[in-house]
Amino acid sequence: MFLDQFVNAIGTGVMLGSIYAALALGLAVTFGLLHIPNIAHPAFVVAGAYVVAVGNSCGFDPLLVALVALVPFYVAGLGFYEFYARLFERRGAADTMNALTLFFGVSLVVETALLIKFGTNQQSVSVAYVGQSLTIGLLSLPYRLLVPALLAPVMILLLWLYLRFTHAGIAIRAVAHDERALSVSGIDPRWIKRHAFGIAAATAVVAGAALIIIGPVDPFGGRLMIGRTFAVVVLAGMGSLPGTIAAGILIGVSESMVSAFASPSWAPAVAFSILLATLALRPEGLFGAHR
Amino acid sequence: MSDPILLVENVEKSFGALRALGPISVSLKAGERLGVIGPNGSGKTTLINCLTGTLTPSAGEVWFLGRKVTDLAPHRRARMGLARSFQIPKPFTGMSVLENLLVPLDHLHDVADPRARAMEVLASVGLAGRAGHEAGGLTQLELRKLELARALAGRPKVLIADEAMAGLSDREIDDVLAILERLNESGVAVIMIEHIMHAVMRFSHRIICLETGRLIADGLPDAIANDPLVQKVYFGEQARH
Amino acid sequence: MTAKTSLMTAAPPPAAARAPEARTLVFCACALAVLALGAVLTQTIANPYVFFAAFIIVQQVALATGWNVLGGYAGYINFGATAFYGAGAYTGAFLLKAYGASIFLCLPAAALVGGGLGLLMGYMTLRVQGVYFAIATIALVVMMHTLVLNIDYLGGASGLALMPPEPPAWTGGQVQFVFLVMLGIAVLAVACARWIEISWVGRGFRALRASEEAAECAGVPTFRLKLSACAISGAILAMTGAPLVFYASFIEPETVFGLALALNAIAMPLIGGKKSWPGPIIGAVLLGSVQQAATITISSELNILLVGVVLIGFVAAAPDGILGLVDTLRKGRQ
Amino acid sequence: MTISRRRLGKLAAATGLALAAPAVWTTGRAQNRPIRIGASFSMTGPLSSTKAGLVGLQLWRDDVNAAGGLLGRQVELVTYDDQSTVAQIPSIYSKLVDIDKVDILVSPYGAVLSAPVMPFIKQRGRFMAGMFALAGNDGVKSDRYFHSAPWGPDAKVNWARGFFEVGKAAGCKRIAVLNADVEFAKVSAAGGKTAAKELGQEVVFEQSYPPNTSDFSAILRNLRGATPDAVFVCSYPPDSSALIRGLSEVGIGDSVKLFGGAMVGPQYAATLQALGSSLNGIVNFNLFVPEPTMVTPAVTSFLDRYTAIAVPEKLDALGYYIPPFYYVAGQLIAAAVTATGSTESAAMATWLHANPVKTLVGTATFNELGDWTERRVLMTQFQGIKGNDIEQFRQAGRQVILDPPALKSGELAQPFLKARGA
Repeated sequence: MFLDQFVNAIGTGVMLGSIYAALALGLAVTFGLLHIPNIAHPAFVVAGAYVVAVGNSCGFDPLLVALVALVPFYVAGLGFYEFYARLFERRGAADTMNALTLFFGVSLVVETALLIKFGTNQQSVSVAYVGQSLTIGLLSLPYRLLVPALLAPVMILLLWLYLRFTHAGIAIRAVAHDERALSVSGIDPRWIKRHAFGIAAATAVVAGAALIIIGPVDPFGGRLMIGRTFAVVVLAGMGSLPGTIAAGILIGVSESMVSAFASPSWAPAVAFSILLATLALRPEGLFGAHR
Repeated sequence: MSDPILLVENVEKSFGALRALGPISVSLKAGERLGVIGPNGSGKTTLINCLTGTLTPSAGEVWFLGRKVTDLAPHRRARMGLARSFQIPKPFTGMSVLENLLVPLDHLHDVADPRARAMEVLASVGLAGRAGHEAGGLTQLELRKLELARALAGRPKVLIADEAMAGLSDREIDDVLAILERLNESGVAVIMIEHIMHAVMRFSHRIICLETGRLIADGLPDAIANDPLVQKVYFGEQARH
Repeated sequence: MTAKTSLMTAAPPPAAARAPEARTLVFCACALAVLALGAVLTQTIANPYVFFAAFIIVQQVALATGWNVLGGYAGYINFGATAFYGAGAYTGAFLLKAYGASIFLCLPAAALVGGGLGLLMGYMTLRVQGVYFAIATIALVVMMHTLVLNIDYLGGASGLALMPPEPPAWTGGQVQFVFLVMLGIAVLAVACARWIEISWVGRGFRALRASEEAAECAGVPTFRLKLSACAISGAILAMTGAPLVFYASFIEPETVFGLALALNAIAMPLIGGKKSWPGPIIGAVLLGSVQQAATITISSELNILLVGVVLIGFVAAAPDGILGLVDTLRKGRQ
Repeated sequence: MTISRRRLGKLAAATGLALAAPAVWTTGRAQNRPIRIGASFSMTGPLSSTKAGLVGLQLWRDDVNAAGGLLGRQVELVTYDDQSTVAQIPSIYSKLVDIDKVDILVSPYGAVLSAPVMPFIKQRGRFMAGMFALAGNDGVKSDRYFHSAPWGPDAKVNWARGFFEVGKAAGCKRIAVLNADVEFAKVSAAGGKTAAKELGQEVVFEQSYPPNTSDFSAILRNLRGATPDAVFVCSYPPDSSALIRGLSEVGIGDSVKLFGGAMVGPQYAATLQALGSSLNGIVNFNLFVPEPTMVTPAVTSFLDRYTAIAVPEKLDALGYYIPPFYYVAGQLIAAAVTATGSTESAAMATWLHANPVKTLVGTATFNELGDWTERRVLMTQFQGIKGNDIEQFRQAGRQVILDPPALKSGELAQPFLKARGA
């Protein structure tokens, strides 16, 4: 009994954690690399989930829809960054407070727009594998969690390879390190940042697919995720992509352990306690460099 | 002469695996004019930050007025009489020039009439006419002067002037140098970090030169100017630019 | 409301400034006049709705002002105003349930709890960049919410219905009494904000907002100053929450930790102007009445959308709010 | 300012006269002025899905007005958005009473939002129709408060008693209780435990969990270890879905014969549609289902008209749960006003305490606390659901009524695993 519970708590925790990492990935780029505190990212994820739901209601597989929607989300991200940059970066150093307020307003607009378009009903997708589990000995892994959980490592690996081995990717990391270095080498940092922001926005639709495969989504579902996604990014260490998945899993496993062996009532506080503890004790995160 | 008022003993500062400063030992006597030179990245700013308390040294000790201040917060050192100006002026925008000077005076209890004192300092640097002006709207020279005035408002014992003349014309440099000289004559020790060689040579009693975080020379201006090591790392590089 | 004094309170040029003491006298007189007016109204207006509605608006003024001490003066955005408000509200509810305590006991207790919570938050997060503080405040709301859900004595998710003690007879009724108390809190909050603004404390805040490093090197104890901003703001927000249970005879976590309050706490100072004390008041009164009008004339979803758009609009076009706009216009004309 | 403009607008709409002083109108000839019904709705915020109720109330108003109004006067609704928050409620109800001078009040949705109004109506002696507030009057005990929902007397303990009655008949002895940390679920769970004990059943497992929990595998595994015969679930829409999904994934064990009871969610079209066939076998409460024992031409016509409005407005497409009971609230008011010939609170209350009222969903009689004297909460079992088509839920035989006996329309399919078609 105990062993069964323990093994499955770990299994569920790892899957949930991997999904948290997928949700936080866009933020790891915008906040971790570009230092833009985009608290609207979870709202983008919910918007992505809605797009996937609409595509699914026309009979397409959620992942396929997400793949196709990558492009419009990337473009929307470009546009949004342009708006942001015109507002703030031209004025010199972006005032964090104003930027946060802007993103707060944007998430409100996105949520309400969804509400007006789709009503308060929850949206969901229907896929064949929901409701079934993969059983390995004691361990039983619901496909509902397993499929989205497999997305995160794939996304993170792809992005990591991109950042490491392509010119644009290396430029993004250079911007993260020092913006001036880049303008010296003749690349427009603004173009690179816009591009990175577009990528971050594009991850939102894949994360949205993950979110809606797990369960129904409503317009305000993103709000619950803000703290958790930031917890993942901060715990990982700013901009560390492999750290993102480790941090996600750490949080996921902690939550599911608390659920299984303490009380589920306290589970929501787990991510936030980890976040606060990280900020107080090790603000550079687990895998981040001392800054 | 007298005991040093500011003393740096075997101070080191590392960022991760990178050692940016030291170990280094420097001392400053009351009323002295000390020039600090060295190429970019030689550790000058790190040294200043360790003096003011913005950075805590990884090892070593800092003494000020006979007190160990290694772990003391910057504002406490400032109140003890350690003032600095910034390389890139950092005016308190959103308030008047006068108010900029009131900020340090707010935290000193031995100033009877802060406004009078502030006006007096402003007059001494030639900014009296700008007292009511928004600090953000000043010219480059005025910003430099404000920077100095703010540092001087609380009658410091030591002033650290971090490239107070960068980007100024020759006439403006003379202007700033005059202020610093008058100040020094009133008994304030001055540490001048400067790239403008003729200014620092003219002003300083003594000059130290840093290179990759280490002290490579310490002596009279003439001696420093002719020091082959200094010429190699510093003037050589300057010449190439 | 009390916005009789000039809008140009921040950084007056010394030549143009009237003696600060005289201005303070005028302010105190106005504050007392507002309180007296409130007391007179409770005696002369029979319709209780006026006080039900006025309570909400005055509460918003206190909320906006409390938020602005940290958000406007110190420049630290707090998404978790409701965590402090809720802490205060539940402190009030706890004392009322446990000891039948009077509201006058609940207020200082709530202030203490809110101030302590602010100190704790500040101590944990203010050493790192401001954005972490903002994120941590989101976390704080969830933690407070979870905490309340798990405390059975406070009713958990079911909420807590409590009958407040009889109000003093001269006030004319519970709602009139609670309104007066809230008016007192708002006046106190505004007075506190104004004192901060015109004193060395406000100067220190403005200095550290312009450059934390320079402020520190000019002798400003920046960390301690930020901590006290957290504590003062937390105390005001918590005090604003304390009368809720006396007003509604009921309290439940979804309301006190809900989005609406947190949203308004940010929007009001932003709209009015964050830099000086009349800003939050203007924002609170304006947003309060616009929202009231909007709920009647347009659909409620559009109403929220409107707040979002207004937020974006102000951040984009007038980051210093209406007062900032007025100042710019004035300067332009000069 | 906004108030007078609002009145003006209403007047213009009602009479076609754009220029008339509001004061003249409020104090004008009482006989011709409309009867005003005041209510607050959660148009925004977490409870906004309940706003479908407004359509129910509007349909009632239209029907009454089409039939010549009440006492020869037209009926007019005055509603505000409470944003799902308690903080707005006192001011809204004071506004309805003191400014809008409404004649009759309808409560906000649910016990939480109603709680702040209760002392108010008691103090002012106002009549109020209660909307879905489980045991909403048990604290204040107003004699002028009437539930439109048929929770029955002593609702905290008994409203879901049907679940345990069905369980007793099926031989369930060991009960597990699962609840979300929200008001309705918490109260229901506490009541369920009491009801189970009264029926000689043993509570062998209980667990609460935070709202919006998306993964129930740990909870279900712990639950399975307790080998219950029946699982009484008090959940809210998001977690109802997650839980039912978890049921398929983790399994529940062979011991369980009965699962469900107080799950909010599988009453709404969106949730039903999303869950589809995975609902099969679950026994859960409802207040109306289109079974032959309940359907009348009146209710069919109501639902048809509701659907025509709701679907384009993106409200709940079925409308079985909330909208009919807003219509019922209107019917209670209409009956009392017509019978007493007045809109006077005391008279209306006295009459309603003494007389049964025929409503859309059956005949209502009230006890001294305004509860329906007879519990008429349905326990239904989902049977034969295929795929995710919403239209099948409009058919009889999909949600079979097991309890109360008077409305019973089918038999419990068991054991649970077989009923699920697994």
